[in-house]
Amino acid sequence: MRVQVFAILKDYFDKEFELHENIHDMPALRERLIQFNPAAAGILNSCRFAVKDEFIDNDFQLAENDTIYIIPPGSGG
Amino acid sequence: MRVQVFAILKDYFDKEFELHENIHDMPALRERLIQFNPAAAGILNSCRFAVKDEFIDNDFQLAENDTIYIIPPGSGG
Amino acid sequence: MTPSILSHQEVADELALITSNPLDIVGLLARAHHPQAGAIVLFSGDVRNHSNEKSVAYLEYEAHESMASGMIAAIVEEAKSKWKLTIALATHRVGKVAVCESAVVVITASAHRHEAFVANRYIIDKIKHEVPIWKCEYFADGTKEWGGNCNCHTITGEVGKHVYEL
Amino acid sequence: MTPSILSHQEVADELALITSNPLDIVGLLARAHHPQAGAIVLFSGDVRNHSNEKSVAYLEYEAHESMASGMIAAIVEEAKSKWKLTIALATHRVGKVAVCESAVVVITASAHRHEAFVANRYIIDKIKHEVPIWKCEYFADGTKEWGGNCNCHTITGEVGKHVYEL
Repeated sequence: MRVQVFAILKDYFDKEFELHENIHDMPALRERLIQFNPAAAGILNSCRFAVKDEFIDNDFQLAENDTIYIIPPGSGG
Repeated sequence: MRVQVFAILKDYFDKEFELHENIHDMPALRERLIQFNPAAAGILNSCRFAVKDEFIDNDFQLAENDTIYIIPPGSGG
Repeated sequence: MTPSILSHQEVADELALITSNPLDIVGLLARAHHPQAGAIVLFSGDVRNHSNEKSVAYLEYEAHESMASGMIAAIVEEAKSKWKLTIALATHRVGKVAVCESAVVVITASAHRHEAFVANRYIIDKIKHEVPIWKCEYFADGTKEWGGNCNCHTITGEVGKHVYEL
Repeated sequence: MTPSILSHQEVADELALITSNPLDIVGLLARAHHPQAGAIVLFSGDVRNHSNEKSVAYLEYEAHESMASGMIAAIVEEAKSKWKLTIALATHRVGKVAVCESAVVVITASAHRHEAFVANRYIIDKIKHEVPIWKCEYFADGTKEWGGNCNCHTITGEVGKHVYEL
């Protein structure tokens, strides 16, 4: 699968990268990314994840050829 | 004293007129105007009165050379 | 004489609060960009082509001009200080105003958006309810009707007391 | 071919919801005069020269553009239908934005002012909290800082749930 990150996440990960592992849902993907870079745990826990322009929930089944977008919180104020 | 009216009150009174009577406060002036034109009672009871660009209350003592402005409610909505 | 360079405050002070000229919304908005303002809110009260299900030809606004100017200035200053606005201005037309034209403009600017929104609404509500400016609608059928939609006293029980003060 | 005459709706539909060009506030406002609109509210989110007590050089906005466009369109349509607006539009810049320039504009118009105010605030709050657009502040001292002021999940206890939904 392909992962694309935005904004502050680019300080922790490459903007885009490939993952060739058996990861089937969003919680598993998040755990794997926190293993890669534990300093990103706080921000990753406040992110939403999206596939094909739609936010996904914990149950969404990721496919091998999906691109997953990791969406940090908006600017808010 | 001189009286000046605005807006819908011009359908009931001249825009400006003189009153040469012993009227000393706003309630007395309003009563007198309602006597002149009873059809204006409703609107006069919702108006505020002003002298020298300041709204006056019931206790304000009117002087012979005052100009009194009669201020209907604003447009609101 | 060299042309003077006016601060934002000085420019705002020159603004006609009551005018019989068309409102220059673009010019007003240009005044409102301020390096400390993160949020600008502009309100424009426009003349609609229908009112009470009748076709409107035009509106005419009448004011007690000296009172109205003084009250608008005081309302704007009160809001500016209450919400620490970087910019606050308001201007209201009198005389004939055509459909789609603006009869009143209020602009507020502040560091964050909450204050600019709340202050803008406060200023326009106060102007519409309390300032001695009245509108008369002239309809396409030749009839006219004075506006007097502020019936707050029937609810608050006190002339000059408005629903937003309850 | 004869030039086509576009209705207000059609013009609004053509608007770029995300753009790297300066926002043409005057042009946007010109679209918003509508004969059935008695009230127009415009919000402009401008870049301030200071943030967290540091001098700002410029801002840079990044977006997930296809998601952001779709979400802004949906928020605007939701507000338009909820408050029966005659006009609703929003547009957000991406890329570098200078101090005093506008990063986001929201315009709402309705028959009476309450709806235009409430809907405008609703749209800008949703855009700022929910739409995937991020700002990075570049300071005069050469440092930078990603914005992420929406910490709603620390209050609501749920990622993607915001304080105004409580």
